Amino acid sequence: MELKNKKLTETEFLEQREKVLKDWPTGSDPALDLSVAIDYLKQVPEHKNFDYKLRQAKAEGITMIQPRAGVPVLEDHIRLLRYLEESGADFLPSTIDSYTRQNRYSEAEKGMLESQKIKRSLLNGFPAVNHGVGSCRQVFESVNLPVQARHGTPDARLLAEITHAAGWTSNEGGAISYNIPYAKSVPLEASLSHWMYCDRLVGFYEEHGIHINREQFGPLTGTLVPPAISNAVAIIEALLAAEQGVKSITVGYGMGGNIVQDIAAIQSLHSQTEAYLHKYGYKDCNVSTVFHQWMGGFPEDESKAMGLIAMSSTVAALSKTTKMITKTTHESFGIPTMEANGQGIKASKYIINLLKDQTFPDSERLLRERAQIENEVDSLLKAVFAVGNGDLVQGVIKAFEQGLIDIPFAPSRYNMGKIMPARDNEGYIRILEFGNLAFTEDIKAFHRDKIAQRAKFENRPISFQLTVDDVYSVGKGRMVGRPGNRKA
Amino acid sequence: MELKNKKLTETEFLEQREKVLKDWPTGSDPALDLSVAIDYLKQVPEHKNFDYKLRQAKAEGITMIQPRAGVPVLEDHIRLLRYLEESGADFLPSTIDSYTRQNRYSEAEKGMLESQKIKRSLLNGFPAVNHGVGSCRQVFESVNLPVQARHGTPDARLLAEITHAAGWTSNEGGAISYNIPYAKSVPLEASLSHWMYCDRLVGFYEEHGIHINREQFGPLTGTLVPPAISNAVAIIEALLAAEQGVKSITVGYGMGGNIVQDIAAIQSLHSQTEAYLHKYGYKDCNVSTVFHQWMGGFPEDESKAMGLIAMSSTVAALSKTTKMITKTTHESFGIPTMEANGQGIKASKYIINLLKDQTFPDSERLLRERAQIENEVDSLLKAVFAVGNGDLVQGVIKAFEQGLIDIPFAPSRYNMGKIMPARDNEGYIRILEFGNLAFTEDIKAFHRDKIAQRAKFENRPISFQLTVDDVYSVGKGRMVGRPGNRKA
Amino acid sequence: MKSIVIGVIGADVHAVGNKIIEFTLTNAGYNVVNIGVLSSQEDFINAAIETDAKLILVSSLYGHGEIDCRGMRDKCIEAGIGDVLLYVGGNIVVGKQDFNEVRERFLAMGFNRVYPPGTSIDLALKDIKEDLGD
Amino acid sequence: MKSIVIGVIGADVHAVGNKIIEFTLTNAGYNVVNIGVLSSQEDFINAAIETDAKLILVSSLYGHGEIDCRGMRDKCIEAGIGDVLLYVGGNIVVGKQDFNEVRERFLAMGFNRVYPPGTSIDLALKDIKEDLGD
Ligand code: B12
Ligand code: B12
Repeated sequence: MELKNKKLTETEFLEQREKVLKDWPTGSDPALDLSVAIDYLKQVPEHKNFDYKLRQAKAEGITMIQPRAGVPVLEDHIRLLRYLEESGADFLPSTIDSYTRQNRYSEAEKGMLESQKIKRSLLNGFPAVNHGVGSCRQVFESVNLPVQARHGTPDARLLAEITHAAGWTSNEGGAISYNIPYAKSVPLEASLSHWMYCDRLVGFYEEHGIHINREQFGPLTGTLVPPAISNAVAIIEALLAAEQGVKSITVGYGMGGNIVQDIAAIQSLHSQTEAYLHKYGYKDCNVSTVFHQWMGGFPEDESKAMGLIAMSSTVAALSKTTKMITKTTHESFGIPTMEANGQGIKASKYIINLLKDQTFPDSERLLRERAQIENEVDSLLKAVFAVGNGDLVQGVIKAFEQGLIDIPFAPSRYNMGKIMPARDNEGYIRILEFGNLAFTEDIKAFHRDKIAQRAKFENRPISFQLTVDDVYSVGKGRMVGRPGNRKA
Repeated sequence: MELKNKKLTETEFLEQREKVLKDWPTGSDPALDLSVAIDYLKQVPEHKNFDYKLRQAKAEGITMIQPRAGVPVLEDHIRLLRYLEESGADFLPSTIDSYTRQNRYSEAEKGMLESQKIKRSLLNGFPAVNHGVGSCRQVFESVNLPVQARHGTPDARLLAEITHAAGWTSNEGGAISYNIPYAKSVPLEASLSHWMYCDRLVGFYEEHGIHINREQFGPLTGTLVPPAISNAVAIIEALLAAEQGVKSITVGYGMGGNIVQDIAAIQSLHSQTEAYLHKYGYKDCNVSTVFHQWMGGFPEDESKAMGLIAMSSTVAALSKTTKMITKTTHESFGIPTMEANGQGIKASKYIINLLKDQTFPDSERLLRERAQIENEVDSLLKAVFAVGNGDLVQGVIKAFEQGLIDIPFAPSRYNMGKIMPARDNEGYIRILEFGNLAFTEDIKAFHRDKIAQRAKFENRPISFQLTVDDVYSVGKGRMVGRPGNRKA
Repeated sequence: MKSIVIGVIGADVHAVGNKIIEFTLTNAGYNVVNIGVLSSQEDFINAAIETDAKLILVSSLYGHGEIDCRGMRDKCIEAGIGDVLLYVGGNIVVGKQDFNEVRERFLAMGFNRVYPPGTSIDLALKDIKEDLGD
Repeated sequence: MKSIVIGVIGADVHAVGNKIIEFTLTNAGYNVVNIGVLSSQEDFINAAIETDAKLILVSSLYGHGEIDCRGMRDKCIEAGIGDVLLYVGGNIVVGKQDFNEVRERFLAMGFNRVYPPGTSIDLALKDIKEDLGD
């Protein structure tokens, strides 16, 4: 039967669930009995509930802060999260290791045990499935903030089951955003089905009076993603989640680097997500946005990295995004130490608080860019619905097949990979090569024109070299990758 | 005879000069013979000339970077400047110690000798007068960038003589900006006369084909100075300098913290300075602006301090100021180490370069604030010229006497000290208590209204407590000093 | 009302903290005698004698505090107020130094209390109350 | 044209550097055989055998490089290409470690050249030219 964008019935959900829990021994924990889990989640106090705290932030118009962090050994992970809490985080993460993300639980087990033994992290995150509900609860009970799993897992069903049952009231991911940038050969149909399950699980809890947040991974490949593409993906994932009964939805965006474009992107992300949800009949969702500090290659020098973190925070603060994900001065080297992570939080939060009472003024340029992004998003979404004959799930599968949506630099073979982005002369991310991207001719002409202006300014032909230079540029200290800066 | 704003004749200048050079033994160095000095300055290559490099920056529309730095011992000072050059500074400073600033050369001598002996800096800067032309040339010849004296000296005549003769092609200061915030009992008439001399010296060199830059000290007390007041002072000092034949003029501004207000302030500072110079007949001056990173109390935490530095740089970059003065993460403790200073430069320059191709868009709010500042500046300058019967020097003396211009938190007894600034609800610096400030009733009503909005929002009476809270606020992580944040 | 002499010593012109200290101590019920910035040891001592103050609160922000404060206790003794309390605070030395050493240096000079950078006056109020009695 | 096998090892999906390496080495005149992300040791070795490549350029960005690269030299020997050159680069271990130690660990595993984080492929081109001859 063809997969459709339709809420799983409770029977379908529970049947699938039985199988999911058998994937790894920790799935048979009695704490995963849904009524036990519901009882546990009912006792989560408001200040440790993601949805509650996001609503509060939105009401007060302030921006919350969350780092990324996860280490394999339980005690170390708890110590890490406590430290980040003290450093000023508003929400806590648990970044999951890469084996778990690929459901390679036995390799994760090996890495976890060896890390415990040699007292050096051999995994790049916290293997929550291997740890099981008990340990995850221990994490949750050791801190005073809401906890969320952050990963990049095409099939996160067991991970979602275990972490939600342990009191973690948010899960990051989505059928597209946790597949296309994070996998090579997982069909979209599979990740759509698996994330339908994850969303349905949250919908199930919602039906039982428990509010769990679902956050979408906005930055995708983190590398020169034109805002319309990531916003379109975000809106699609919001619609998919809403269909399964999710009520608390966070849509994400990774900083592009041009301040006007970034602020326009966050603003339209918020308003278009709400508008589309409304249009398709989901009228009672609580939508919030998350802004990711610069997600591409970082500069090596720690002072410069801190500069970039603070600059990102300035933009986020002015955009009035609900939440911001922070980076660290170790970004270009490897997983940060606890201390480096804390410093990133402190600098970021300082700036967010400082700029609390300020917004970015409306201007012609801002409004024009917002209209541009919204027009592009509409163009993409129209194509998706059209090719799916009105069904969003089929639309997504076919749109990616045909390259109507195309994500730059993605490893997945289910992504066409023909699009090439590049910056224009003011650093806005535009498109150099469209492949089959579902843009109207007008939109394409706009992009071509902008790229041509830059090429002319730089006195060189329009080619992939622009893209390559732009990939390196921020690491080297420029936004636009000018030819002269190549050897910086 | 009453001091007037009139170019000193060459005879007047040279007569005064004889006395100035007798102030301290280093004044009798033969290198201070004007023809010797001219020969030396003629050999300064373009890339080490302040004026040349500023013109270049303006032509390319980029922002240059300069730190503050100075230590008493010559070798250490040279090592320091070289390090800052390597760290990416575009211009080099030599911050002068506080005894020299008060012309207390024998105390400076004591501090210098003792610092040499115990190998620990007992002075807060480089005592250039005590070192003399020879050592100052050594400083200049040891680096590859233009060098400037930065101080806070009401009577900087000998200092200017020695440093210019040593190839330092810029001098910071002004009759108001280096008196009112830096002295308690130096009459304005004295500092006006002494800075007339400093400007005339530069004018003299200019007549001999040597371009020396004069930079005005914009931030004044660095503490909640309303932009119109500092801009008015900057314009006055530009006019005074131009009268004495200075052609390369840099006007300054210290970041206030509201981004829109800061950008409006830099933009109007530039355009109004040019307009006033033009209006009063000085048509061939090269005007540039300098933006000072946050000049008030800094946060203690070094990550937060770095955040503030990068945020300041973001604003500076978007404002397209010609130059920016950097701070360091040690700001709240004491004179920074070489390394801390280098880190401040790196983070700052990184952001400036990153945002090179971006500007802050024109918006209604920006244009309104610009118009507001310009209107206020006009109101102040009109009063100054009026009370001086058309003479700027007499106008300045009387305007300060009567409090028509009044600088908050200034130590000088020649400043009325009745004005009290405070932030409005969005963090713009406004005025709570005007004293005799020469603002029209319309302008005053605007400020009162803005402050009232804030007080209402905070549900407390309008009082000096607002000002006090705002003095602490940035150090504590807020822009507006809300009552709740007092114990942060 | 008990009198306290405040001021900023030496060639130091940092006036902001000084104005805030005046405001805070006045609010706390003291008779504040503010001799302002650029004040010499003699200025402080004369003011204390004139107003019968038992506490002199010296601020030094600009880094020359060490030079400026030397011999102040001796001068107090000479002037006949050898038992006056001397506090010092602000940014009293050049640069970021180990504060334990700095404190020792100033205690050795005869200061009764020595405060590290960033100690706002509110924090010192407790000590003042204790030392002056209520 | 000399062949070079490139790819990203293990469960690692960092695709950006890989695409840039392909672009750069192709521009430099090599026949680049790109096996992409999420590649196993076997994938690398098979590609090298098929295309007679004398150099395998392993990228590892995500931190598990140490686990993923173990035993690769032995597998090469087993497969009959024991003398193939093995380079590794990217962010090959978890966190910011002393790179001299890290290099030793990878040299001991049989890698010929080991690059620290931030070594862009342009910098390695010289080594490649030297090792493969012109
Ligand atoms: C963009 C990015 C992502 C994107 C990747 C999108 C995609 N599919 O490509 C997303 C967001 C999806 C992502 C995910 C993850 N990432 Co990531 N990511 C980055 C980031 C910011 C930039 C990488 C990049 O594209 N750089 C630009 C390219 C051009 O440079 P490059 O990749 O370094 O490659 C160049 C050189 O390294 C060199 N090179 C590479 N290989 C070789 C080999 C040889 C022999 C030589 C000579 C040279 C060489 O040449 C290349 C071209 O010049 C880096 C940090 C950084 N560098 O700033 C982290 C980073 C690599 N990621 C990291 C991690 C941990 C992850 C995640 C596990 C967890 C997470 N944080 O979400 C997941 C991993 C998922 C998985 N299974 O692999 C860590 C790795 C930690 C470590 N080694 O200790 C890093 C270092 C960030 C950090 N400090 O924590 N990431
Ligand atoms: C604003 C400022 C200026 C303004 C001052 C305007 C004015 N006339 O007041 C200007 C720009 C003119 C200036 C000039 C200079 N400054 Co300045 N300045 C500052 C800055 C940024 C803030 C000071 C301030 O107003 N803070 C807010 C008030 C409320 O706090 P406060 O002054 O610290 O006072 C509070 C506490 O310290 C405490 N306190 C103070 N005294 C005492 C005493 C006791 C007993 C107790 C218990 C508590 C206490 O209570 C006060 C109220 O809460 C500081 C660095 C910082 N703190 O971030 C540097 C700083 C004080 N300046 C410094 C220097 C070196 C100078 C200059 C020599 C050179 C220069 N950089 O240009 C000149 C000095 C001129 C002179 N002759 O004094 C250095 C001192 C270095 C050192 N000690 O090693 C500092 C620390 C900056 C730095 N890191 O280099 N400065």
